[in-house]
Amino acid sequence: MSAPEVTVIEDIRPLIALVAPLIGLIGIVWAGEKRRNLRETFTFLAAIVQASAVLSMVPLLLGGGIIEFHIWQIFTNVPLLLRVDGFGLLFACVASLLWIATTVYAIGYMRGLHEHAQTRFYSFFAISLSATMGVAFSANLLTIYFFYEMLSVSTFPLVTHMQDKEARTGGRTYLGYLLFTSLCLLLPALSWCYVWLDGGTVTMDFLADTGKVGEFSQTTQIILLALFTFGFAKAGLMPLHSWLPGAMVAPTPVSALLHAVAVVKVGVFCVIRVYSDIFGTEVLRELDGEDWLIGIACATILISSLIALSQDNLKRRLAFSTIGQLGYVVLGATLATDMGIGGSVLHIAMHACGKITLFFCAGAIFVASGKKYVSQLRGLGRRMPITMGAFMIGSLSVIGLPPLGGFVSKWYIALGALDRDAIWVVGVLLVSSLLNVFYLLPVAVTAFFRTDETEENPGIQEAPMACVVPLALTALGCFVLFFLSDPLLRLVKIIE
Amino acid sequence: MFEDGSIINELFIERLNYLIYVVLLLIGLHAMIAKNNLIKKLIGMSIFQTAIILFYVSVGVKEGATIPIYLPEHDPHGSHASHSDGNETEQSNHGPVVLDAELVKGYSNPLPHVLMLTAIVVGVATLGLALALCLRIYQGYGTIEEDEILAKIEGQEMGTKPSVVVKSVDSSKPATSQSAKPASKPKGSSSPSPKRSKASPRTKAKATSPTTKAKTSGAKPVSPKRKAAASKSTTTGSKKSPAKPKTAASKSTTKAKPKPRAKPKAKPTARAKATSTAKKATASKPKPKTPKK
Amino acid sequence: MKKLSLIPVLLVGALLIYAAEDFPEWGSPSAPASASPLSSHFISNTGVDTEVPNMVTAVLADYRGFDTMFETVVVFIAGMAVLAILKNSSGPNSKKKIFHIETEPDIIVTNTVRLLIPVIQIFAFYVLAHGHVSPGGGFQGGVVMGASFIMIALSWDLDTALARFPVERCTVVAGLGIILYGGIGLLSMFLGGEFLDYAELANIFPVSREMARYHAMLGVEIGVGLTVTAIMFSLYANLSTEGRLKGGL
Amino acid sequence: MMENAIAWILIFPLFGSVACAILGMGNKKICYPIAVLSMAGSLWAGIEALRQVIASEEHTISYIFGGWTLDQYPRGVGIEFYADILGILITLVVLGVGLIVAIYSKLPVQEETPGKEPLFYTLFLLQITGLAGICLTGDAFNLYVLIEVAALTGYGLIAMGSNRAAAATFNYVMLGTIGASLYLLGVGYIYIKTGTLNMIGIQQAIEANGLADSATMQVAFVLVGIGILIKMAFFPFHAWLPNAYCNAPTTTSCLLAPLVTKVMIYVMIRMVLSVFGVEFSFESTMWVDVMPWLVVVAILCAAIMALAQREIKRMLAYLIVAEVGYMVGGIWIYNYYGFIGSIFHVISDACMTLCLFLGAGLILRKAKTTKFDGLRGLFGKMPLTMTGFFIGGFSIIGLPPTCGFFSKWYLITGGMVSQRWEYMVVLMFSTMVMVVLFFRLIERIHLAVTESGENLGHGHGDLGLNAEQTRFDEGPLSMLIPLLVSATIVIVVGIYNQDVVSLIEIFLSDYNLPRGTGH
Repeated sequence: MSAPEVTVIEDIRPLIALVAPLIGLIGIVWAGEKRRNLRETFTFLAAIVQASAVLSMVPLLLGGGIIEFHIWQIFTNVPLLLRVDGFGLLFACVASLLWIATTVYAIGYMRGLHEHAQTRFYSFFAISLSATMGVAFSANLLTIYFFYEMLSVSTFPLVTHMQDKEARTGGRTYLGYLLFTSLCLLLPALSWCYVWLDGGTVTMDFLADTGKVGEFSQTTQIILLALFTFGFAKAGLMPLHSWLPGAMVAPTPVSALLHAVAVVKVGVFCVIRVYSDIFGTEVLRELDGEDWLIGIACATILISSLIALSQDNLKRRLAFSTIGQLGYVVLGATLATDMGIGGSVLHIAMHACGKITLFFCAGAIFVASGKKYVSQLRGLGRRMPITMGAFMIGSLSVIGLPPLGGFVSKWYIALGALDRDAIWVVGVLLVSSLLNVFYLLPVAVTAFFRTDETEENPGIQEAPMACVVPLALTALGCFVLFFLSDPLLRLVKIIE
Repeated sequence: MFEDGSIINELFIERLNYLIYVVLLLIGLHAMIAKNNLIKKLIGMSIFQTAIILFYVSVGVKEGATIPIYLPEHDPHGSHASHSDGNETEQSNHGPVVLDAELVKGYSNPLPHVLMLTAIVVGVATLGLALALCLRIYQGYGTIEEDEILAKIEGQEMGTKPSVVVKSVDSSKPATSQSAKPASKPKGSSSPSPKRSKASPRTKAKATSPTTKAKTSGAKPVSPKRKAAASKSTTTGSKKSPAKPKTAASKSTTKAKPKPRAKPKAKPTARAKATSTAKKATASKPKPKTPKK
Repeated sequence: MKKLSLIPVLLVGALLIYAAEDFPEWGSPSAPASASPLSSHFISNTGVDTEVPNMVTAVLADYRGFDTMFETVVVFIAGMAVLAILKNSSGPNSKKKIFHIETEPDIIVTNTVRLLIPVIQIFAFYVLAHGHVSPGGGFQGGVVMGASFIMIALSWDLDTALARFPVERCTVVAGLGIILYGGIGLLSMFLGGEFLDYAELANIFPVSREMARYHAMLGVEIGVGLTVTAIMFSLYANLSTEGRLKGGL
Repeated sequence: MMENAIAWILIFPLFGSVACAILGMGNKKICYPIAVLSMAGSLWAGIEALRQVIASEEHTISYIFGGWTLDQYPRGVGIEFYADILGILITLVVLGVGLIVAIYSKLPVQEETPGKEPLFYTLFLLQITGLAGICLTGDAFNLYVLIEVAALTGYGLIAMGSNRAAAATFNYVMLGTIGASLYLLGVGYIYIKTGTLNMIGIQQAIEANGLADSATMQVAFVLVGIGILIKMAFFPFHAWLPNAYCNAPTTTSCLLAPLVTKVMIYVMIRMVLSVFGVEFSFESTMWVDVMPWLVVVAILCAAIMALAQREIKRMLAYLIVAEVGYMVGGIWIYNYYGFIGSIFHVISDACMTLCLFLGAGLILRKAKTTKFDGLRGLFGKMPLTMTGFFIGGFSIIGLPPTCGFFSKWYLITGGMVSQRWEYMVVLMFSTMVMVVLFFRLIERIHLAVTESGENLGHGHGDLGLNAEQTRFDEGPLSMLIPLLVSATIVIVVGIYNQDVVSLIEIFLSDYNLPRGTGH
């Protein structure tokens, strides 16, 4: 999807989007716990600035341009380069817009629960958003690697925010998986490309060097492909997925933004980058050993859905559903057809919007009633209608029913599968959608249609406004995205 | 068997020095590695360095050459030149000259001697420093046998934090040292803590008196011998030497008693062991009989 | 342990013997060490370069004067390090370990030493100053000089010796020795040469460049002698009393 | 005066030390300013020298003491200082670390060695003199003398600690003397064959006389190598290092830990490249096949031993041993990138080790212990200190953009180029070990959970982690600022690694090392 003949514009706006959270961070730390309103204002301002900077770049991109900003030279011939293309911009828009919503939500959530160390929370939140922007705007593999690591480390304090025993175990699995994969799989792969492509002169640039990997022998390409695919463990592909449920010990805003939008989506984002911009669809399609990746993706989808069925803890169920949805994205990318990749790109946005709604709802339920388990939700629908309604919408979107965003992306992925004449993949899609129905709908259903005979939850009403408004908005977003899908596709240049 | 070219001939007849220096070097090296007594290690170190010096000096050997000091006829100032033949004198009249190759053969190579002068000095410096370390170790542990030192360090390891901490603590402010010590105590048994307090001199300053007493009397027995060797008047020396332990003991608590009894019959290492065990005893129970067994 | 330690030792031995075969002919003038342009230059040109008859002294103090400066520094370091290790290390109870010797020092010993000391010290000066034309020089002279003070300590007691040469003064003297050495080098550097380029001193002293080297070497040797004297004695004083510098011998 | 910049590098600390020894007896307060000033002057001279070296056309300055210039006298008559870019870079590292530690040392020295300030600063400055001289000298025997200068001062500085330190120092003296003496013996073997002591002269002689396959030179290579390996605490010979660095006074460990081993790595590079020459070292000996495996063993053992430690300084000491393995490996995988990696790692490792030990010193001063369990909740008390400490930790792990990442990157690349998979695997392994080590620390400091797992903070860490309850209790500025400066250096060196690496590339361009790229 990276067209060579584009007008390159030098512009600092990507850097602004990158640095805005860091500047906000200074304000946050300076305001501190004493002046919490001021502190949250800073967070909010940072989010606004970032989002506006990102959005202001959309017209340029639709005008067929590409924005670049050169930060500094890492190695000989490898600059730390920011480049905004449609794909990255789409991801950046989703992340930054949802950050605003999350900020509002977090204020309600954290204050509602009287969480401790909120300053630390907001600070590292800002850092990780900056890192996310960096990944979205990276122009070559090394740049992306930098921000990828930055994200891993900066989210650790958020995951272990509760500072208790399960937080420790969660944090250990989190860092263990992410750093192990990135340091022991990704780094060798990078240095392999750096050394063996053109004698160390390759920049690993996403525009210039697409398909250079084709010089390697088939086996080498397979090995590289595997190293990259599993190296970006944030994508949560099946053998390396269990950090994500572990990370659910984090407060809900973290789970919502980071583990439904930023972190996991960064993972699949990187995977798609590698597939489409390092290997390139042609090379990937000729790669005969590449079908097993499709297999792994499908397996991930099905198995995670099955696991999700058995989860009673709401957040864990959502986590496993996230793994499954990420499977869709990777699947679309592995299909290595424009349709498939376009579908997975869309799915990043669609699923982000849907899943964050679900997480918001889960958090709102927790704030309002302190309930964590699906089995406890009987009759909550009447008491918190907005929340549960939003939950319903989000579930439908994730399941993929029109007129909700999730439908479009799945549709394109299916088209991509058909381009590859892989009918069975379509079958897998159908089955998994069915499974989605089974593990998502019951939640809303129990909430609405099951009256709790034992009147065990008196006086529960809606969560605070700051919680409800964002989730209503995101639920709305699921509708809007369905109708925005065409401009989005045009943005990522799948269809002209 | 001593025909030319055979290795025996090579090594024993022509290059004896090269063999001897290797042997010396191995002796020294083995002493440094294997000996248990620190002083013996140092002796090994000296042998080791001497071997290397011997090697360098052997390199400087040159057949038919004299020491690298100009003979009178080559003396730059020509002071002795007048006594030699005219050719030399006229050379010496207009100052020193560059010696030609033949004359160069007559002097041996000065460089190795210079290098070895440096090496000797370095060796002396190292030796002096190492001896100071031995004294310090003896003050700290009451022995210079490596295994005993290690044993004592093990004893301190359990239940105490590194002695650097102790030092920094009570050199900064004694108040915190009081607070810091109990924090470390409960981990280990009660016995290591007084020994630990012996470990760092600055703790000793604040530590409980029995340990210090025990330590001084532990080092005490050296005194009479040294003084006997020092001043010929052994009568007064030996008369005073038993007196001093008594004063120390009288000032000390009952725990310091065993030492004077353990002193007279023990050889150095045995004495060190006796004192160490005695200290354990004093720490655990004030029963004076233990050092005997 | 002993058995194990034999293994590396014997390995090293085998290595060295193996090499000893390959050494050049014993003492042959054509061996690289003796025939190299370096040694032949030292032998042939020392007179021309420095006018010092004793090549060892010339190489020591001038050709490789930089080495010798750090050699002196090593001696200085030894003194300082021993002080640092032993200074008030024995704690407050150290006074219990001082032995007061009631009896007078033996009269024969002391009187003999009284006679000997001046001779020894004069001889030390001779060794130092005559190092240019005969074996000798700063280190040797300094050691002899230091020995004279140690002799005082042995025959009377340490306090007597320290009364004549306190350890603080030892440090000062040793430092002055190094300052003298380095100062000569610094001076010759300020006069336009490299560090320790004594020849430049001819610009301010009425001598030829060679004689400038000649005399500068003497100054350098004096510096070495000062340092060695002081450090030798302070080493003895510290080691013999475990750093208490009181009592004992 | 400027043409003598190289000499000034040594003159400043040398005279400064003597001044400390003499003037310090009158007034102990004066030593600290003297030390800082002479370090600053020396650093200034070093920067000046670097400028000259870069300006000179063949990027080297040959400075011969005593005026025995090459135009009139044969090479090696006088002692030569041979400052090429590598040497001057490492010298700058030494001087920079020395300056930072000198500033840092004010309070620790007063508290830990009361009454000994003059002696401490005397030895301190002489240590710097020796190390800087090692980096600059071009004479094999002068190198020995300077190594001994550095070693003896090191003994003295370490032994100023507890009795434990004295015992540890004794082992250090033993091993150090063996190492130095073996080096001296090796130099003697070289001299007996080449008849010169000047490094360049030696290499010329080796090439001219075809000494590559002479048994004496081979043995000399082994002896010199073993001597250096002992001095740099390469794994089988590392026994002296942990105890010495753990029991030494804070300032001492801050000074020695970053410098001594790294400078010895430099000596090995110098020997391999400049003295014996690439052909001799790598073509005509079998060590190029053996050493990488020794390195693998070394890194493995050191990393595992580091895992076993429960005390910061000791853990760091074993990390140093592992890092030494990295750098030696970078040399012996024998290619261009490996050399860039190990040279750059010498620089970056000095920076990050300094950062870590400065942090450890501050922790020790506050928490009164460096045991892991004593550190709970320190982040809330001293956030700046901990930030600096962790920046050093991330650099050891090798997370971008700290300098540790880049050096590790070049090392991995080197292993990739010469296809030393075992080296790469072991690098990965030790990287993971370091991840474990440092995030275990971060947990201790960040979480409210004890090792046994019972929950102190009840999920709402009342361990000074809340800003409501936080009383910031940072260390004194004279110690905090050096730490932060060094942390900044760690990042800045990482960000501007390209400039450093380009300098290193200029240096390496004189030697034909295999680049081994392509397919």
